[in-house]
Amino acid sequence: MAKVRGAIVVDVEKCKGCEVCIPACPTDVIALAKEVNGKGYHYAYMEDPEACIGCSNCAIVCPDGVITVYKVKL
Amino acid sequence: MAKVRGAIVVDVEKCKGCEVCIPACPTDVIALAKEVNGKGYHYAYMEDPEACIGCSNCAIVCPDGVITVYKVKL
Amino acid sequence: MSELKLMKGNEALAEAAIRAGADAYFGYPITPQSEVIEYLMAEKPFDRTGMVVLQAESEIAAINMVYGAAGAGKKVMTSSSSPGISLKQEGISYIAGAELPCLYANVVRGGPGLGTIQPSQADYFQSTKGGGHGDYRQIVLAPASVQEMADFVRDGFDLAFKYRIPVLILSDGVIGQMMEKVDLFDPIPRLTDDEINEKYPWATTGKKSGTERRIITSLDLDSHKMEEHNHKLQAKYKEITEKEVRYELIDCDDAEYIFVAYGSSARIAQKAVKLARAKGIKAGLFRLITLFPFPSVKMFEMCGKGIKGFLAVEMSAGQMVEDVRLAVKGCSKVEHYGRYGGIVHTPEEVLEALEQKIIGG
Amino acid sequence: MSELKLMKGNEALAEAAIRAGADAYFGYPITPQSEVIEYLMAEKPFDRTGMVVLQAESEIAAINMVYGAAGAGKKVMTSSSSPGISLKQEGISYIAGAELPCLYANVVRGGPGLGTIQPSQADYFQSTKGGGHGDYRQIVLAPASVQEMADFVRDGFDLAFKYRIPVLILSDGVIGQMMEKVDLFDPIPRLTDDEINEKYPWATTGKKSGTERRIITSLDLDSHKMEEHNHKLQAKYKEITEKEVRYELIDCDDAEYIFVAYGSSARIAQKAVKLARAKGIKAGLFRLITLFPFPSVKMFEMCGKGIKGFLAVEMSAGQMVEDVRLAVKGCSKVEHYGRYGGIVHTPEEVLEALEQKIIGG
Amino acid sequence: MTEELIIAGFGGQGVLSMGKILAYSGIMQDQEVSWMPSYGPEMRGGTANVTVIVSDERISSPILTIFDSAIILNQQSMDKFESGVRPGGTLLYDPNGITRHPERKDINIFQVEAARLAAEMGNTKIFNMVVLGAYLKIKPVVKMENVIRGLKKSLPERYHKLIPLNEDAINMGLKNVIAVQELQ
Amino acid sequence: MTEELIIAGFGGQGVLSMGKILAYSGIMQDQEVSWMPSYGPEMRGGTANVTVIVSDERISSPILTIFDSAIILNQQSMDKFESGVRPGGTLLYDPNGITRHPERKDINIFQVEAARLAAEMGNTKIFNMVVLGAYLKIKPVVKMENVIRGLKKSLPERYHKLIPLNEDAINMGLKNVIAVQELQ
Amino acid sequence: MAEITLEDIIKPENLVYTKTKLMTDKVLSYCPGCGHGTAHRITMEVIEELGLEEQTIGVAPVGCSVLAYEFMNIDMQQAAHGRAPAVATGIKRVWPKKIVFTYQGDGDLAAIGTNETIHACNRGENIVIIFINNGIYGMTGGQMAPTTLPGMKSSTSPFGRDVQTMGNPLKATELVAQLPGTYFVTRQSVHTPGNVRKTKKAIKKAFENQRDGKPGVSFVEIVSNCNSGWKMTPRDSNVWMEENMFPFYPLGDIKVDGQLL
Amino acid sequence: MAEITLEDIIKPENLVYTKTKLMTDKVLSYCPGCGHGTAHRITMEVIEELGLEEQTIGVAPVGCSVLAYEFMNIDMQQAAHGRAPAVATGIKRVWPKKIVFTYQGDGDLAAIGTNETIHACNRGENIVIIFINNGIYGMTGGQMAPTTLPGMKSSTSPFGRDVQTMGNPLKATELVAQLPGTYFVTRQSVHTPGNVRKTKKAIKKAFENQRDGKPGVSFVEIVSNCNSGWKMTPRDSNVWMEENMFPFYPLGDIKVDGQLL
Ligand SMILES: Cc1ncc(C[n+]2csc(CCOP(=O)(O)OP(=O)(O)O)c2C)c(N)n1
Ligand SMILES: Cc1ncc(C[n+]2csc(CCOP(=O)(O)OP(=O)(O)O)c2C)c(N)n1
Ligand code: SF4
Ligand code: SF4
Ligand code: SF4
Ligand code: SF4
Ligand code: SF4
Ligand code: SF4
Ligand SMILES: [Mg+2]
Ligand SMILES: [Mg+2]
Repeated sequence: MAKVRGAIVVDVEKCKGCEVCIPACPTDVIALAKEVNGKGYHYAYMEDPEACIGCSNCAIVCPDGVITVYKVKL
Repeated sequence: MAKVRGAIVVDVEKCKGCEVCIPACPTDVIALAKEVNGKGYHYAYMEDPEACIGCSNCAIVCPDGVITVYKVKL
Repeated sequence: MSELKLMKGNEALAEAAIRAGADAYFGYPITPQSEVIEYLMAEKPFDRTGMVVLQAESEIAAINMVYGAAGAGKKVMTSSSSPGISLKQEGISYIAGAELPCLYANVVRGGPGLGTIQPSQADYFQSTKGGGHGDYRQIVLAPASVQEMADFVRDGFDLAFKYRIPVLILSDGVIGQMMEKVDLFDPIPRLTDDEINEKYPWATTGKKSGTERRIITSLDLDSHKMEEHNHKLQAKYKEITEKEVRYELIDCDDAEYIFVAYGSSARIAQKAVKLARAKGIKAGLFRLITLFPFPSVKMFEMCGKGIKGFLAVEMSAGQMVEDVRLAVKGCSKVEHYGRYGGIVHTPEEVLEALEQKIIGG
Repeated sequence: MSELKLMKGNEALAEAAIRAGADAYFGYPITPQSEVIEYLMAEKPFDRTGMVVLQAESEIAAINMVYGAAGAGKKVMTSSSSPGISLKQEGISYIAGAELPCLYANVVRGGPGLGTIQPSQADYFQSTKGGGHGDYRQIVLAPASVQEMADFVRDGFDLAFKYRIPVLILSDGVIGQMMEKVDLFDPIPRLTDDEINEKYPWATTGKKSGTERRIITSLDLDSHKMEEHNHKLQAKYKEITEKEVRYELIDCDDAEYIFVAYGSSARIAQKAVKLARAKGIKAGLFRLITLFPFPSVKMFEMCGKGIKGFLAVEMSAGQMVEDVRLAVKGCSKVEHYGRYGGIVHTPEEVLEALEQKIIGG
Repeated sequence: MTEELIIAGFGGQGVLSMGKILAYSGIMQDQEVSWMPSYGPEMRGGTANVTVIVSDERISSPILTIFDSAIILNQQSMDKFESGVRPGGTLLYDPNGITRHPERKDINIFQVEAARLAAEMGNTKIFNMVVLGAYLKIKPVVKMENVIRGLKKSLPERYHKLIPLNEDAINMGLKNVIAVQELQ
Repeated sequence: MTEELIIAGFGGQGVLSMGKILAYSGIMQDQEVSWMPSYGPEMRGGTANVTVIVSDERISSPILTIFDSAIILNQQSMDKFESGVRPGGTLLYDPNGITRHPERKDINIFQVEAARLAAEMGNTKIFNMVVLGAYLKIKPVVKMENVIRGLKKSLPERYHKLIPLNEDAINMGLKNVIAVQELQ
Repeated sequence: MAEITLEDIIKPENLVYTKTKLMTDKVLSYCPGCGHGTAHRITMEVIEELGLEEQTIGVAPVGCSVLAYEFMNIDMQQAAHGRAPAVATGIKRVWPKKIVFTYQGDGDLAAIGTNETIHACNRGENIVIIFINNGIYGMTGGQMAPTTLPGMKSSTSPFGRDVQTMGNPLKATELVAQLPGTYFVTRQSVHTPGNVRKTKKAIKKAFENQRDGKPGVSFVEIVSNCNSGWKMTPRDSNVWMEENMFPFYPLGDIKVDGQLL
Repeated sequence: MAEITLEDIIKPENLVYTKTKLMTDKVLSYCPGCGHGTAHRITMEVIEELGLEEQTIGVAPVGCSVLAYEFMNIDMQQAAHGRAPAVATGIKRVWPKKIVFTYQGDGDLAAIGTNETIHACNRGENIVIIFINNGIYGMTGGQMAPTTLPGMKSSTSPFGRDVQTMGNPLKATELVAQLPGTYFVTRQSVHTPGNVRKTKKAIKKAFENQRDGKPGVSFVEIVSNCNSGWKMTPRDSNVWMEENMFPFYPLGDIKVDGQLL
């Protein structure tokens, strides 16, 4: 059975920690970091990177367009 | 059979000779005078006074409100 | 009973409207004066005094609501900031033409166009010469403190009704946004319907049968009547010019140099006077309170008495300075200083300008 | 090929727009200038040159259509009369702030408010000091003949694009409604799309991939940048003041008394000069062509040379007279004469005013 | 030569176009002209008047309150403009519909029964051309050939076939003007 | 006495209301006060600052570019306002989140760990009161009793029950201010 | 039957119709045959019949009816072009117990004044709007209005309204009927006695609604001729109106008691 | 199965989604979680995908999106408050082959700009209007908008919108759908991936309509959060939006290919 793996790259300095991406992820990949970025925002990161399927949902809803998505077919 | 007779009084100087009253009269009472009033308008008058039934139609449609209507039951 | 409060200029204006017995406020939000309508809505003046507050669909609607309510004898006002005030110009010209009393405030921001939301005084010409069309004037009051933002609402309404004229409170982002203590005047009750009918026989409140109807209009297709009407307006403006000039002279008695300023620039210039005096320069401040009528007579009178020069200090590229020049009629040096486009000059800059443009110039 | 015609001022303006290669006219009817759009619609300029003519839903829509089309590099204009021009003030301030070239005409009628539809010159302040908000100026051309109603369209567009500034043709009911012979200038072809892209790199015509996008805006939230922008505007106005002043001196060489006038008042004053000369009074006429820039330098220069007084003749309660006063700086007597509210003064009245206010006064 | 004229009557009489043709005629002979209508809502069915100046010199004010000549075509205009004729000047009127005739003693007064004449010619629309003819008889400020050229200029091409009719009307006016009072 | 102060941080830290309480306290002891916020879109989640003047005399300009004291609550404000403190003046800051500490040698510098202290008190909302306490320790421009009266005035009635908590926070600030650099 | 003379009939006791006292004696400034006059008169008749003379404040627009205040013998205000609904809102809000109405042309109400119209109607101001739709700007000399029919000539559409370049006509009345703030919306005419009677009933209903505090605007459109602007005789213009305007602007109630029909 | 590292995945050849080049690199000035950003981005994606970059001129309003020109990497004009449809009309009329769109908030489009909106839509200007309805004036600090729901709090309706005194909310989109000059009218949202995809499709259809010369305005409303103005966290605001805004402003197409659904 074809399996896919995905990964996202968050532009940490531009992320505003709005959390909109979090409920958009079907596989609960994303969480906010404990740390803040230069603007003082807790930024998004892949808490569970294994689970990412590269569906782009998170990137599509991110108001600030700070998520880039990659995907490979295994 | 009750019969009615009507009569209209046109405020000649204020009549603008627009003829709107003419088609409104069910009994073809009204015509425009050959003469003009002070403003140069051929004014309305009862050409066939006998025919007037005092229905007020003419007065009701006269844009300038220059017709007064009287009626008697015979 | 009067009340001491710490308030923003915009809030003081709003609170004063309620206390002045205003019947209605119609407005549309715009920075830096949205606190006016926000304060009013939060204060529920409809419960406090019965005053109506309505957020209109636009500035144009608001000024025309003011026209209607003013024409019906009520105490009404609106407020906005520069672009919104430009939109009201037709309405203001109508109000002036129809001789209706009303009050409005312009909390000026930097222009032209959308500009910035920072303070400016670049709407002086629009306010004093008539941004709308036709020969009309309005009384322009320039508050320089939160206290005056409150007091001038009461005074403005009084003048508006005394002369049946629009009165403009020309404020700016500094005065509108700053907080100061303000001693709020005692509430004045709103007029009852009967009082309105008695005091303002010209107001359209529904004509009593058998009496003459009242008409509020600025139209006359007969040019001769229109000219007469214009003469009447001009006579009124002349009377206002003779009777209603207001200003404040600060440290002017022995002054050789005079700053002429209004609103927030006057506060800054006042500090510049201090700095100047500390340096041994005999500076004074001619603070304008009414911009129309302009205190030309007093200014001309002063310029005979040892004044070596006037520096018009305003946050604009030079507008009020023209009225200063017209007032002194060439008998004294007059220069302009001011930063603009949303920048507020400092007392130090003002003093330096005096030294360079007047003393050294 | 130029063409001799008998035309109304308003028609000449419209015809000149087509000939000047205008790309679009957006307007809303109002007396006494509705002939402009009527003429254009009847002439089908869309067939003649491809020019667009659109009757907008309001004056505000019209001026903002002008903004859009001008921002896209096109030659566009609008026209209206006093109340309609007041409504355009926000838009004009935006156009000035965004530095867009455009032409608009005000065929002034008597105010304030709805006023009369008869001629007036009471929108001088609004035109020259800025009826909108913020520190901006526009070039103001005052035609005194049907010929100039045509020529100033061409010249006005040239100036508008040279300085990226709104240009106002300040006319009045007399000039707009009268017919005179007019020698129509040869048609100037409309620019092609490529020419526009080449000549006006600032225009938003769709950005070529890989190039910088173009932005038309009057906003800057950073006050420092806004101040810089304002300095740039002021520098432009200064340049215009130095380079673009236009006026006409009639019988001024040996004159002791000068009428200062523009537009239809200038024609009347010219007749008053004749009447005066016939009486042995050495009168002359300083006819203003540009109201902004105002020919202050020339006027000041003249007042040293044996001039005993200036009479500002305008159909208003006294607006232009302030600029005359500012120009002569107290070195000569300056008085105002004018009827207003829709009444046009006669040459005889003008002469009488000279005798009473200047010679006898 | 400068002729300062008012033509006054009511809307529909062709007052404005008569003035326009006269002005065009002036242009045809290289004169300066101005044409200034009264405008406004009173035009709507009400009075209409226009002042025309034809001159050898540049025209200063197009607005007149005193006239060399007045052409008056209804009573209201008579009431309004009789007094504005310069002493020694000329007043031409159509007596049809006039209840109070001119009373001035210091001006020349002429009549033309233009309404009647036009009706007799079978076309009330040429009324104004009859009046024009009468006026030109008294005040030949423009040559007839230039009037025809002026007519051509001011009429759209499709109406040029009407020019002979207009010419006839002008001639009718020329022939039928009556002096009521001539000074000296 | 005149104290010209800036309080600068970001929106949500209570910068504006701290200034307001201070100003109210000044009023309570019959002083002149002014409070002038920066306003505009940059307020939206971004920086917020307010200048407060407390004085025995009438206040002329409410706009300051040089300050007797500066209370600085984030890095951006440090970058912007450190240089504006008058030589000999005072800078108070919360080191939490500060990456570049003040470098001036000609001013007095104090710290208060208000964020930490407020968190320890279990209520991050009283952060600004801790800062206020620290400031009043260094610059007792208003008496504590008047601060409490000022608080009462500036808080709506329904929040008056929180006044003791605020008082505790102020005291916490008073006690925990640390001098980093004191002139002389 | 005895001969009866006119003198016998024309006696005060036999009077059946005369102009209402709430019209002044001034000669109407309208062109001969213009519907404005009739619309004025029946509005005033309604106010008289409802006994509202002392409570009513009217608002005149800019348009041919700009001088309505010269003819309507009640307290009146003249509003800037298009702003009558805002002016009326201002009056009604400060005098909620008074009766306030606007009287507006189609240029006034549906071109420059669209915003004020829509928002007064959407807010549900308790006012009456009388809307004279003659498909043209009468006052200024017959320019195209938002309501000018496709193909219809005017001085700014001299070859007929070209919908492609000049846009579609606007059915302002259908539009405001969609808004929750209108309570009664109808379209009528005043060119025949029957229509006048119907229109008067509609106007009466409108004022009754306001008097009774029914929520929202009562909006009465009257399709009317502008014979001058249309360049027709009054009689022809009324025929043309029936044949051309009514199909596009059908007469009848559109919304009654707050319910769309 | 061999372990795969992130480095293996994050390679240019595996890229499936990145921000379009037609967005600039500037940090968006919007509050965290505000839908404006998403709406900007998908609009620009559509323009990129349709290859319209060089033909398109955008018009930014006055509102939070006043700075749209800072973020959209195409030629842009900033319009006066409410006048974007007039500005767009001006551009489109003189450059009929270009693609012109406005991007406007609810205060801009449905309060002060109602007249320009209605008339551009009624004339049938061949433009796209993107309408961000967040039920509030975001930019100026959360005042009541024409679209604010009954009972909803804002800084000028601090006790909730009282329909009685403040008027009804305006459904601008339903209104313009009634006009003959609109060709495509739809209401969408951008708060979930599914909605973003749908909205992007709608925006694409809108621009295709214009490109293909389909007659009239294509109008896309996006119901969006203003978490700052509503005083909620972004996530809460999206939930609140679903529960409160959508029932009043139901999502879906309203008019397609010139036909009301
Ligand atoms: C601001 C402004 N714009 C334009 C005008 C000119 N104007 C006067 S009336 C009118 C249109 C009138 O048409 P309508 O409302 O249909 O009324 P009608 O005359 O047809 O009854 C216009 C455009 C004006 N007076 N003020
Ligand atoms: C003529 C004018 N009036 C008012 C304003 C102030 N103003 C700026 S944005 C705005 C409302 C913005 O609300 P909306 O259009 O809903 O956009 P949002 O910020 O919610 O996206 C207002 C009233 C202005 N700039 N110009
Ligand atoms: S949606 Fe975007 S901005 Fe918001 S938290 Fe996620 S990555 Fe950050
Ligand atoms: S790409 Fe899909 S699976 Fe991966 S983080 Fe984003 S939403 Fe989750
Ligand atoms: S309708 Fe009236 S004005 Fe017209 S002709 Fe008849 S009476 Fe005269
Ligand atoms: S009252 Fe009736 S019958 Fe008599 S004239 Fe009038 S319309 Fe005819
Ligand atoms: S122009 Fe038209 S609307 Fe105006 S009065 Fe004449 S007919 Fe009536
Ligand atoms: S204020 Fe509202 S609309 Fe504006 S950016 Fe913030 S969340 Fe978005
Ligand atoms: Mg009409
Ligand atoms: Mg919004």
